[in-house]
Amino acid sequence: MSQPESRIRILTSGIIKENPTLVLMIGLCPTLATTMSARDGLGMAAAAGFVLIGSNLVVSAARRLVPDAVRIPIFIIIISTFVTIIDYVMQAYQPSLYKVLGVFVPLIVVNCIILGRAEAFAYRRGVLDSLLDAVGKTLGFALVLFVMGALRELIGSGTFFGRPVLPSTYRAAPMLFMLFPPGAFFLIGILKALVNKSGIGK
Amino acid sequence: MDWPLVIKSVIGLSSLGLILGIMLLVAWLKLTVKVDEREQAARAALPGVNCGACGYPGCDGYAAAVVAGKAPPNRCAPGGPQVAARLGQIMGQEVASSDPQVAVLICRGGKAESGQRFQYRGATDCRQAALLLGGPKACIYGCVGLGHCVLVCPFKAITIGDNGLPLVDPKKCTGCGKCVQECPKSVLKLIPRTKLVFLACASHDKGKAVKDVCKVGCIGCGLCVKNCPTGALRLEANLPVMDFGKCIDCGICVHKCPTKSFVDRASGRPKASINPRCNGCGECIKACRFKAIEGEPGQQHRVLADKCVGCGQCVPVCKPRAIDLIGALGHRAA
Amino acid sequence: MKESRVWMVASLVLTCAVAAFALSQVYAVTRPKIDYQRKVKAVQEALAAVMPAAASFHEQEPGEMWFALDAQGNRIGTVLKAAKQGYAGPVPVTVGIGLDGRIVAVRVASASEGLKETPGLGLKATEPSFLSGFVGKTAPEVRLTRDGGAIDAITGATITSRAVADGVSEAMERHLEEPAP
Amino acid sequence: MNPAKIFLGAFLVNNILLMRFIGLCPFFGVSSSVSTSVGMSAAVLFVMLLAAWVSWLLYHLLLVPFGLVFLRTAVFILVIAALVQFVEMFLKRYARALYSALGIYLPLITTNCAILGVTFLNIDYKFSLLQATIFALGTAAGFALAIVLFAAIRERLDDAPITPALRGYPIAFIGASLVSLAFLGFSALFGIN
Repeated sequence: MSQPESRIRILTSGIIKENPTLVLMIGLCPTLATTMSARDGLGMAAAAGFVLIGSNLVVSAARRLVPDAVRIPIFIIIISTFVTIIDYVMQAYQPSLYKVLGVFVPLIVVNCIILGRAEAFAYRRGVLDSLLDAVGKTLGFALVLFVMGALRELIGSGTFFGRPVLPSTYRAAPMLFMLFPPGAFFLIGILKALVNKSGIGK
Repeated sequence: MDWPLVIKSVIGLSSLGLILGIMLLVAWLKLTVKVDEREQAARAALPGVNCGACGYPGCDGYAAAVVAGKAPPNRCAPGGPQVAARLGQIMGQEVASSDPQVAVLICRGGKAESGQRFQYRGATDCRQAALLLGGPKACIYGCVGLGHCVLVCPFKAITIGDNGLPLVDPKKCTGCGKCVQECPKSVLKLIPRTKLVFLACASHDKGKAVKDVCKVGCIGCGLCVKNCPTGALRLEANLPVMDFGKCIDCGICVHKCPTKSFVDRASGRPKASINPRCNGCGECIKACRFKAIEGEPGQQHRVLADKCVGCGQCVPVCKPRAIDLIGALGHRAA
Repeated sequence: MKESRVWMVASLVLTCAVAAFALSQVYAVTRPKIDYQRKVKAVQEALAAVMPAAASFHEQEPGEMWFALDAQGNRIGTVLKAAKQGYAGPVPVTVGIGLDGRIVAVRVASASEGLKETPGLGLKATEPSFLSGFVGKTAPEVRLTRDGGAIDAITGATITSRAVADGVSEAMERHLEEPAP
Repeated sequence: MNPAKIFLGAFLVNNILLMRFIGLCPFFGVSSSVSTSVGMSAAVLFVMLLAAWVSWLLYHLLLVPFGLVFLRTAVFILVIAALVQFVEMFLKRYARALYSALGIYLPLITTNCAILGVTFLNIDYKFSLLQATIFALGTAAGFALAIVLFAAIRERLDDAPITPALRGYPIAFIGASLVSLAFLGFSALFGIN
């Protein structure tokens, strides 16, 4: 193992250096699909974050008990439990957000970040480290989702968190391209190019 | 507490878990096929997410590729740097036993030294260019310089210098060998990291044929072979081949080579100096190939700093051990 | 112990049990709220079906009458519910009436919502071909043609058609009793 | 919803990769060469059909009658993982040739969002078993079309002179954006949304 990173570095690395979406390039499905607006993006990040933090904690806490041969199914069960919890809690208390995120909330269970971090990090590290890693990755994930959501909402409908920002002349005929799938692909391509240019994650 | 619901739910999922557990147990017992333990170690290091982001079919595929040396250790996306480090360690252990490697360019014919046979306008990729009559470069053995190695290097360790030749940054290069594999001209080679001196020319032509196409090409004169104190060099198809085991990096060949085809990666070479213990026996004068020592027999000898290349051949022959090498060795981009 | 075969299967079953227990609790807690929301959504959809232009509905009489409001909140019509005895059971009707007193649209509860009329006959009352006959009509015209009104009944299902027409006219009468805003 | 509309809807209009964004992880990983993409698509088709049937039966015959609908996520992903493991073992022993062609992609599929996505959509759209099968076929075909089409583009991108910052993923994303733009046109074509 590389020299044990200090605790703060585990947390901060998740945000920029090892940003799950733009640097490690995983967890793309929700990033593109649920970022029609900043609110939805953050909602998705919160849901995924809850599952990631929860599963990282449980996996790390139980890592000595889990036999190696069946560790993947056990991780899957733990993760799907947290996913179902957020799924039903959101259906009950945040129906409007749930309607927007739709099938992507249960799809968090196959989100590569969560299973990946559980296996690569939580299963091998202590509880506190895993928590920090999860929080770091969630913040990183939330950052990208917020940026994507805000940009797409701003360009696609001229509003920010629902409140109009751009002049109404623009809002009358905004660039709807951004709200459609091609816009999402295009935007994340640009963001990745910026990340490459800036040399993060070298 | 809605007991019937709880019981139904617990029984339902647990029975599924049981069936799955038994199935996995059967699979685990029946399928323990012996796999090269390095691949098992690599596979254990991988997160097992099988997300395919590395471009290989799942973690097993990627582990096999890494162990077979076909894949660099840092392509696992979910695992991030931790897994890359661990894979590097696993692979590194293999390589470390044979000394960590670094890639170097065995060609010094840049734009200044070697011309072009024709104007090449096409995809800026060495492989494409190499297909066209061996590439636009005057010397068909030499590096085309269109940066395919830059593209494939997973660690971004190679950049094209202003002389049109790739520069390998030893700090970033992990010796994964991707560039060596991909270079159509095979003018990139892996040498042990600690090796300082190597021949930077791949041309099998002789004398005039080389001179016509490149100012710094090796003409196969064999001077280096004659001057090598440890006999580490031998001529094969007009090119001196170096036996890394014997070579002591003294650097004599670098200075003896008439066409400067050797590269000395040391940024600085020490200088010999003779202290008063010298009894003037003159052995060092005979040993020195560069006539950098002068002095009367029986008198204390002196080293001519400008001539001395710091090869250190005089040190062992001096019985009173009166000669020291002063100054440090250093590395610079090959 | 960690690698023993028994524990391999046992750990899986144990995790499933714990997960199942946790999920059943979460489900028990959140189910009432979800059912409530589903009901509210169903009602909203029914109302919207007869008053597409409305942005929201203000419940005047619970389960009986709603005021249809546009985005700015001012009233654009009313929606009423009524049910008359049909051939095989009650025929629940939802009527959307504009401010001008004319019918905007009529909707009859579908079979899945408990309508018991005979399929192929009475059930045809739920189809737009029959219901569109009500659109634009005022209170006096809401009678079957044979009863002196302007609604042509479904051949072979006069009882159901009359039930629908009566339901609509009852709703319109109640609408007239209400003081106009 | 008649069968043709379901198939075209899944195949072109709401292409699972380019319009619904489901299953993107392997999409960018495996699509570097056409041959791997074809292998992957065959494996996806094979498993997606099986998963659709198994999940539909499980849901309607076990979960709904017993009122355990909330176990949907856990059961589906476990069943798919077990299914893939079982299929891999079965192929390894009885159909060596088939295994070498698509077997290696099987582990890749357990965590593929597309498979799980189809099982959930079959339930959310309240499809019958036949409709679910058609939807799975359409989606698998859409997956294959998108990934093979994209692999061809990416192979050409490898040798094109691209500015360093855009090389690799960014140009792949922008390429995907253009392909997805083309797919956007289909929705008007068939009038399905």
